[in-house]
Amino acid sequence: MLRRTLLSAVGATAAMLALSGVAMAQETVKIGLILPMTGPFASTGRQIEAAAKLYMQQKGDTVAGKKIQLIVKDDTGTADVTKRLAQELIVNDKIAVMAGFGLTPLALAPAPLATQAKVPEVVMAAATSTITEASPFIVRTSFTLPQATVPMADWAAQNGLKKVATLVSDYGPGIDAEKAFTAAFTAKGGQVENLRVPLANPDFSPFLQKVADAKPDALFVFVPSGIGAQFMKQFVERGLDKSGIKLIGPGDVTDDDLLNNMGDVALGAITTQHYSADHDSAENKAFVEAFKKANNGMRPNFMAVGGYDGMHLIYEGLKKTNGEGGQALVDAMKGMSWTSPRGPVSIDPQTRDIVQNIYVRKVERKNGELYNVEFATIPNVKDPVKAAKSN
Amino acid sequence: MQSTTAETVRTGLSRRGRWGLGEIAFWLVAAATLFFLPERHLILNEIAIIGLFALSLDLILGYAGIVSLGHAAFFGLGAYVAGILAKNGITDPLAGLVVAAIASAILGFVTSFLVLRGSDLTKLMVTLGVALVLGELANQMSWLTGGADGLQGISMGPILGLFEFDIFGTVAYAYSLVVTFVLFVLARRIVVSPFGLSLRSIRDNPLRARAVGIPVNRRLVAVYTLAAAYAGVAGGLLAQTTQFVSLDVLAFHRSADVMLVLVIGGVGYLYGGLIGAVVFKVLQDVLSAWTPQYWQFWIGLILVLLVLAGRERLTDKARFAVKRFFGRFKAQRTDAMPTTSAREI
Amino acid sequence: MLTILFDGIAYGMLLFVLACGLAVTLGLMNFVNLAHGAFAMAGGYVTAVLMNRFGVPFLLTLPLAFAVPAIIGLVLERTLYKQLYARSHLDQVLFSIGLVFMAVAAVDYTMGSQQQMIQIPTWLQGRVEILGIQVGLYRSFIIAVCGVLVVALQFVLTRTRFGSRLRAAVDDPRVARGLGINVSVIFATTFAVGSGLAGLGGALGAEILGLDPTFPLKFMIYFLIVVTVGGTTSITGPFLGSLLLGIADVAGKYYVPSLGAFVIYTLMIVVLVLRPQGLFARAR
Amino acid sequence: MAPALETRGLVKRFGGLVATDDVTFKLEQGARHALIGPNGAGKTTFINLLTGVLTPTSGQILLEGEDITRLRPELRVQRGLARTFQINQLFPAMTPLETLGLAVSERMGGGRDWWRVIGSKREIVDEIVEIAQRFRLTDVLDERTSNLAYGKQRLLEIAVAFACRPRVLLLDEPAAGVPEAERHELLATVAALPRDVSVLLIEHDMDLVFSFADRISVLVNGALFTEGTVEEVSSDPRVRAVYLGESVDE
Repeated sequence: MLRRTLLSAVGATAAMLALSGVAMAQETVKIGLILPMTGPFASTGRQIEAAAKLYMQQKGDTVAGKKIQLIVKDDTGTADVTKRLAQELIVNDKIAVMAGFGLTPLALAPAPLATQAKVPEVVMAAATSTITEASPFIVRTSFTLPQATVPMADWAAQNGLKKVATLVSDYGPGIDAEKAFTAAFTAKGGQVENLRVPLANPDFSPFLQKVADAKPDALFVFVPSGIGAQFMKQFVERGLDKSGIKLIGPGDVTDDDLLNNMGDVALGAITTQHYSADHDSAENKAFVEAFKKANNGMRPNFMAVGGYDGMHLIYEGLKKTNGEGGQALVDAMKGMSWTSPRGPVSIDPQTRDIVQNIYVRKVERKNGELYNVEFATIPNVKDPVKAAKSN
Repeated sequence: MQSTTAETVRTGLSRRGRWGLGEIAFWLVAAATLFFLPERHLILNEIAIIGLFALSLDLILGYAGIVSLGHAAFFGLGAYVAGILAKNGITDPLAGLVVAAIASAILGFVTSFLVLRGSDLTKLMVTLGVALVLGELANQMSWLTGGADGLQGISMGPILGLFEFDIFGTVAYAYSLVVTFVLFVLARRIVVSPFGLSLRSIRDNPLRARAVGIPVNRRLVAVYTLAAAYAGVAGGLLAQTTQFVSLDVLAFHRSADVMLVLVIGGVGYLYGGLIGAVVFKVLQDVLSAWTPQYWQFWIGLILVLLVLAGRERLTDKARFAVKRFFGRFKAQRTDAMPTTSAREI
Repeated sequence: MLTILFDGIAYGMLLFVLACGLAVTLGLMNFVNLAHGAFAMAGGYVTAVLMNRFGVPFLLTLPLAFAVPAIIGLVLERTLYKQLYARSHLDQVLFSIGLVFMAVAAVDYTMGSQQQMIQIPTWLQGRVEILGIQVGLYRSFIIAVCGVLVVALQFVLTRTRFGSRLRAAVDDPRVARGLGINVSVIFATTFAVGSGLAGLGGALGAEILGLDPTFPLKFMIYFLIVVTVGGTTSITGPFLGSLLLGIADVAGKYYVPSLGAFVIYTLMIVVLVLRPQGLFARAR
Repeated sequence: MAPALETRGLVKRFGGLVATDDVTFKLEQGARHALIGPNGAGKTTFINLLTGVLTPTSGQILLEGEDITRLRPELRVQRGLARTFQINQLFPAMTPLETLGLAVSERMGGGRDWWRVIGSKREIVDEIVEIAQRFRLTDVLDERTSNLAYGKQRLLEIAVAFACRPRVLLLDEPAAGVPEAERHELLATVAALPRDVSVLLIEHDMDLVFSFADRISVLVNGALFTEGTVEEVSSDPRVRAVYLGESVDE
């Protein structure tokens, strides 16, 4: 037993040395990228990591004369691990910025650390509206669910849909989406019926049957992107598409990463979101092409673009501050605007949340592959929740 | 003759109660890390907490033979109780731990009656079910628990009104280590007591244990409740030192991980959980730094090899090594004093 | 109402196809194989790869979805599993969880972490109306396959020489050996068939449940629930158990959606507390 | 004085099968009483009823005049009814010392003691020493039970029951399976059990029965067939018929 103890002590020391060894070089700026790389949300982590690495590969690893080092950590999707990793990165590796954060609790857990240690936290994926309020050091480059949802409600109301059923996964973001949609849609005189599905739920049939019974004009759906495909299949299998129920929702269900494999069941789904791999711009074409090339043909999705823009924001911020982190970096990020693969975006100086175009898209077949094809644009959308608060 | 037998009996019965050199060394090393590994205090804090959690599983698995795949139920409840208390203004850490322990103990007591019957498999599934139901409850009661967003806004007061938690995790680690140590000493005391001996006898042979007059079910209820309280404290420590609670404190992988930790360290000698926690966490840290995506493969491989090599045999070997180590020490001592003992007789 | 019943039955049947291999290894060989889901995943991936990369029609992939996991199962049984028959349930649990971790990481490495999609043939898509209820074709297909499986398994186990030998081998391997039964061949065959059934279940279930590297972990709990609730002494036990759970789950979620997630777990706890051997097990 | 152990009209049915058929039986104080019967006569069921593993369908069990019919098994042990098992039921991972220590401390109510180390009580130590000597276990006290020779395990089996300081001791085939070389030691210890313990011996081995018992009851098909002194029973031709017919199998 003693031997085991000694062995493990030696192991710990070795690990420590390995980590602290690299911390010596002077002129490096370190970015801690904390992502779920294993577990059910691993694909989120992969997309963001791939995008971040692509960005560094394209723009080089030197900014303002300083070397940029990216440290990727796997938090397994567990919030207390995220927090510990963030703390270790801050304390031991002296990172200038932390970034990543695949899910809402994972983004919220290290928020107090960001405040305490004055380390900017760039949220590249998590989408609950309140996240940026948890610390003045949080900046977001993904989106907020209400931001993607409220335009959906507007579009639905304008296009003659009267009665909509909502079906969301029973957890934070799902409930957010449900609330945002319901509020916006009823405000425009629509009728809404709410359904919630447990997060771990392999079979949607009882819920879809309820929808079939209710006979709405459209079904608004939000489920985490991995489950979206099953949902679509079961939706079609039940014949709901043929009975004239439109499928609408924020873009998570028609995630670009999976869309092409979903097959014809996805055709015709109408979603609103900030990014489609099909977005028609030179920046996006270059991005998609480079991303696919670097990742064995994998198509970038909205997570990837969040990671790519997050890196851009960090790079540009560091350029402004000459490599300085902390409050100066956050201040530099505020109000910054640029043209992203998704279109024009900017960081709202008040809320530190992203302001971006939201596109209304329809799934169509294009050159043999399925894409979310954009057909309407709602420019410069702010997070409606925070916008409502400030008014 | 009479007195030598009596001596054998006395030493034989209290041997387990005595602290060995290796044990003292273990805790000295642990204490030394407080000063010598300052940049590792965060992971050490996690190790201490998982170690305590695994220790609590050892109490029921190693000493009473109850298998559980739902031990996270108690861990998670403790975490939420401590977190919710702190969020609502009761920020004293120790008070929080006590309440967390009591809450988990109550849950342990109530659910213990579910695991008295049935095969190992039944017990695995019932404990698992309890944890799943609790996890779902926590998700549904988001007004209290924060649901899937996690419980935010926990701010802890200083420990004993003196020590504020710092960003380096030093106070947190010291706090967790001290709590773990105190509870370890208590557990160690309990397992060498007549009560602890009766638990081991139940694990070995419940039929005979009954025939010796041991109220088997009552003892099992007692130890299950105790282990639940321990797990609750571990959960409370996690909530207080990370100042955040999310649904995954109740998740299945918590229960599975703690089982792995305990098994890696070895079941049934209390140190298994602690050693397992060190090995598991360091391995996970090193492996996941090396290959963030695929580190689970290696953990899996280690587990498979461990079982194939004969998990219990390895633990026995470790125990034997410890024994031999002490044996040598004791033998030296007795060798040194043969004249005195001869004269006494 | 009838539609809900139909959906419940289909869901239960799907659970059964996935879990019946486990019912065989656990119930008959008394081996807790948590890696069961990994074999199911293997079957699912066989089908997905064959269909998406090589354009093999869905139905033709099914025999391979059975065969490949069966062969993997056979190899693993001969090399690893057989050493663990005499060990405690805890050892078996740990060993097979280790295998699951390895399988998850290995599939992730080779196939990527994203969902795999398959396209079922058009004649299985859509719905028809039978006796006034809307019936999904694919679900009916699953029910049919499952029905055939139950009958076949029940027949093999109770009516054939192999079945009686298997039961003898399980009851007392020593005596069985004394009677000239080659116990290790019987166990290996049974294990391979169990794994193959899992693979078939994975292939059939991929359409409804989805398929990604975390499949074995995500659905492990469901398999175990089905088998423990149904009881492990027969094939009919898990069959009835999965029907019960499928119907209860679907009906529960339809009628009381707010409690939907609790139904299946609560049902399991209640059943196991009242009948630790499972609902449909004969007392041993 | 009330009999040490008494049953009145004891019946146990399993479905249609009557395993114990209206048994009224007395074990006198200090008796050396043997219960014999062919295989399947219901001896094991009878013992399980006495110790509380099974509950009787009807009838009463009295320990020193006190009704214990519905008492939980461990409480019967605490009132002084201990047993040994036909197949060893020991604690393989514990030492004989710990096993005896456990039994003695449980009897003294120490099992609820969470705090003290078991070896700290003088009276426990003294009693273990006494039992170890009585059952010739002193030289193996510190071995792992699973490593003991079979004869020693058998002795420990009786010693554990004895450590419960029973008023009534039920010995279920104590010599079963013990090799010839170790047999003598075992029989001698059994013969030397103190007279204030009443013993009910369940046995097939007639030599042991004749050398040990002063009364014999014969159980056939769950019912008491006959009862009497050793001479009466051994000369009873009906017993010989019933018994010899079966004993070939033994």
